[in-house]
Amino acid sequence: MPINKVVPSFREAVADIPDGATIFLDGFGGPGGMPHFLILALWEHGAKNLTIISNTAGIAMAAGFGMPGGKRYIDHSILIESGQVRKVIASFPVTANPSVLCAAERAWREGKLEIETVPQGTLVERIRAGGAGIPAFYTPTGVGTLLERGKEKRVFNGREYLLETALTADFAFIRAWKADRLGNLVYRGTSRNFNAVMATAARITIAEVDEVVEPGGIDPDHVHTPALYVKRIVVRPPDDTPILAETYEARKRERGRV
Amino acid sequence: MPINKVVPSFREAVADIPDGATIFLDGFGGPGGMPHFLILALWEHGAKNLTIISNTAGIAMAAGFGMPGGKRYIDHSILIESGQVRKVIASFPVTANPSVLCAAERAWREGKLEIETVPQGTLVERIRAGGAGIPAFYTPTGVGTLLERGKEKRVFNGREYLLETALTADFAFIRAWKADRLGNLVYRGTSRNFNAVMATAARITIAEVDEVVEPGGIDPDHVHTPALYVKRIVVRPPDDTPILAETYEARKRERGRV
Amino acid sequence: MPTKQRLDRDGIAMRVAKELPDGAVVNLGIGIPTLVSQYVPEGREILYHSESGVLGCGPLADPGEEDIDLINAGGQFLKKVPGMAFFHSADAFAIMRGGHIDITVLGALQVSERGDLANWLYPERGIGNVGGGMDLAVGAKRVIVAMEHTDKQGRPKIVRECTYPLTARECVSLIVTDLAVLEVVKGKGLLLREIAPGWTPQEVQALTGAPLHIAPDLKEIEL
Amino acid sequence: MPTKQRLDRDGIAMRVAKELPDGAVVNLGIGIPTLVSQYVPEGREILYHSESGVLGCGPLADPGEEDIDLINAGGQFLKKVPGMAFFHSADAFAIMRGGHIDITVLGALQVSERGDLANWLYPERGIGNVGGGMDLAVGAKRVIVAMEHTDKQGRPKIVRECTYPLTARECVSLIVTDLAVLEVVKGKGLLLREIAPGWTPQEVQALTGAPLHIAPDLKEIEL
Repeated sequence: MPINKVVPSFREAVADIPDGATIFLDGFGGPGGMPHFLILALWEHGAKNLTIISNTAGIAMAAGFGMPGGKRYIDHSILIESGQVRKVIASFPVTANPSVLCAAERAWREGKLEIETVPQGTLVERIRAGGAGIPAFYTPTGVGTLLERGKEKRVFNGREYLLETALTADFAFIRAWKADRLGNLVYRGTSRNFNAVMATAARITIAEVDEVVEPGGIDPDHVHTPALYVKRIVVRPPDDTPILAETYEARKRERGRV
Repeated sequence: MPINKVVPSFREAVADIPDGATIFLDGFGGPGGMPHFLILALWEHGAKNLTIISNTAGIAMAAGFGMPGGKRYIDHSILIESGQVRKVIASFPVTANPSVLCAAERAWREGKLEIETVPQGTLVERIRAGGAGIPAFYTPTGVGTLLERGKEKRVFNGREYLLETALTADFAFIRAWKADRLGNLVYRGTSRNFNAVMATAARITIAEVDEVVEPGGIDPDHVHTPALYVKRIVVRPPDDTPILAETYEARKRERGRV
Repeated sequence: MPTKQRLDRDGIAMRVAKELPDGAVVNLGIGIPTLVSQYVPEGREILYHSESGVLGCGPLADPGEEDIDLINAGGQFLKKVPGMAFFHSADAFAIMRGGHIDITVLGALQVSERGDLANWLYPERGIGNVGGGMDLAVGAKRVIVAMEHTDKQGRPKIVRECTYPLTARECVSLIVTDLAVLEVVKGKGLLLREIAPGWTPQEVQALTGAPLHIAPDLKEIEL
Repeated sequence: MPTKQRLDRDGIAMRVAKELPDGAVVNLGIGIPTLVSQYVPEGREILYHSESGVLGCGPLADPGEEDIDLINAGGQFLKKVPGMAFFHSADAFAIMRGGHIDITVLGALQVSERGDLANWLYPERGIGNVGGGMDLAVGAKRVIVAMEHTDKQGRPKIVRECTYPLTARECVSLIVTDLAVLEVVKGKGLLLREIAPGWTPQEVQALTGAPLHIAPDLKEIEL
């Protein structure tokens, strides 16, 4: 049977996510790499007690990071607001401006959310290690700082390093540009960032894409994520109304969900 | 001043390689990824006491690996034959057929060459670590085999792993398809293999390419090796006569070099 | 009773081909394993991975069409087919070590009753090509060995303890030979599941260096 | 004697720009560092790296031309320029941690006389964005700090020991402020090399929390 990983709806793509799942989620910050429709589907699905591993804890919605004039998109803040998230592992958990609180900082202040702060390079390397079968590695990053607490320190060639362990997840929510039905992915520009790494380290990687092309429609020299890493593909609708922050606010009121 | 890394000749590209240097050299096996002209230039340059780190110890010339009918190209065997190499670190040090001896196996049997055999995945991961500032990592590969000798063993989540350390080199000889003057590189097909990794872990990376294009001539989404890794670029001549095995044999006789 | 026969190399490959489910990610080693792909039934789509840095390998290139930038791990030339993806070697091995290969089919010098695999070094040569075999053996979700049941001198290649240097310990789950299909059962040993036409379990046991448990539903190998 | 003046943010950036040699690989942090690129003299070609996964960043995009798939680490939109390269975050940070950035320019809350850098956490907030600063601080060949000499309350930001949580130890080699250019000399402390117009070393010392050595060739800052 021809391989065809395209799933007809975002709802179906996330239907089997259980309470307590760990989820990789890109979003370097701005909307380019953010799997908005998957996030919205997970909000509607309602799975609870989630652990989210992401570069940020959802700051774009609060701070407008990387968003061109006017439009505001949802991000993982909506999962935190709805109380679905137990813990976030992130590099940028809060906004740059202490007076602008994102949902994560609010929940953290109220004791409702655990946040683990990890240097960005260490975070992404731990994810790469998770995908590459490397259980642990040493890094110079963080030595002599608060973040070395509880970590093994070791000297190689006269320099100190910390031992860091691999991160994996049950699901990865990926935002890509094009896919073929086999699962090969290409990203656009700086939206590749965490997406291409997270795709390698989850049990089930779900890609939200702009377009599905025929096999051969992506030059094999240009593939960023080889097909084997991707289990499900869902195509974004051309209309982005559902993921606009205003739509979310309206729906939230409608459903009485906070 | 506009950055321009193109060097006019292979001779100049290798002129500063000192005796005792460590050199990364691709060649997954066949001629596609092999920097033939750089190898030939190093043979003519004559630097001695070299350490070569490569997937093979030079088996294509002896065994014809990955070569289409008729043509035979040189490989790093010529540096071993000429006695320039002290040590090879490789994954495939010998040919598949014990009765076909490559230069490395001959030299090793005569006690003239040290060979360190490393599993292929560990070899390339050690090189990646060298380029990525990771001094050491743990891997399951090699546990319970001869190759675990002398290596630290450690258990993570109930499974045993070996500690492996990073590899770096003084020079990397890279074979790419296209470059721009800034040093951005693209490879073709399976010839990317070790090249794209070795390019990241040497003090001086020298790329042997088919073509130099203007900046912008390579789509930024398609770059395989970003410019910062490349120090020198040399263009292969359209005529491959100099790198044919027969030409080398003739030159060798001419110069009385073995 | 049918005539006693040993499967030939293609026969072994045919039997292994039945183990590859639709949609699987598969890496085929050099030798008999390479033959497997041509016996996968039409219409079953498999994603073949090669250490040379490619996923989605198709058939071998036709003579005259060889491209030096499109080879498999054995140095054979591949046809360019739609849906391929190329990557560098660190990524190629991250795929293997990271557990993303569903099945690998490897040749062997010896396999032990616990599934230890030896396939890289002839001690008498003193040096060998470790290649990517160790990474495959520890990384693939399922390791199938495809080999002759006995070596050129007629000695068993399936043994209690490997005497050749190991590639990895306790990694093999299925052994397909010219005489039998054997499952390695964790903590129990070897289970004889299928047998070549005309052979008895006793005859196969005599050519095997480790004790065999006979499956209650022992069958003749069908190709 | 010239009127006493402090450099403004652009002035600090202008002075830092002189530190970037032709052909250098440079990563500019958020804040004053971001301003540096516009003051690099015409004709000097620099390869700018950003943690967002791009090398060869050019100027910011014009209004109306913003592309959400082309941002820098601060979330600003970049113009597409010839010779760029995109890569994923593991590669972006391998570049940093691997020692491939020649110079990084970072802002700071405090810098110690040994070059310890604190720039990520206000303890009173209790939580902060560590981001890529630690990777840059340990990985770049040369770390330049660009900041105001004193904080909003007028307290020295250059100190004997940082009281803010550290980003990395002994990593800073040059500090450019609105008052001075200071070199961190290994094992010796801070060397005052340049001073803002109209200021005396004693006045700068009074606003600095660590003892200054005065360079024999102390100069006025030139932009």
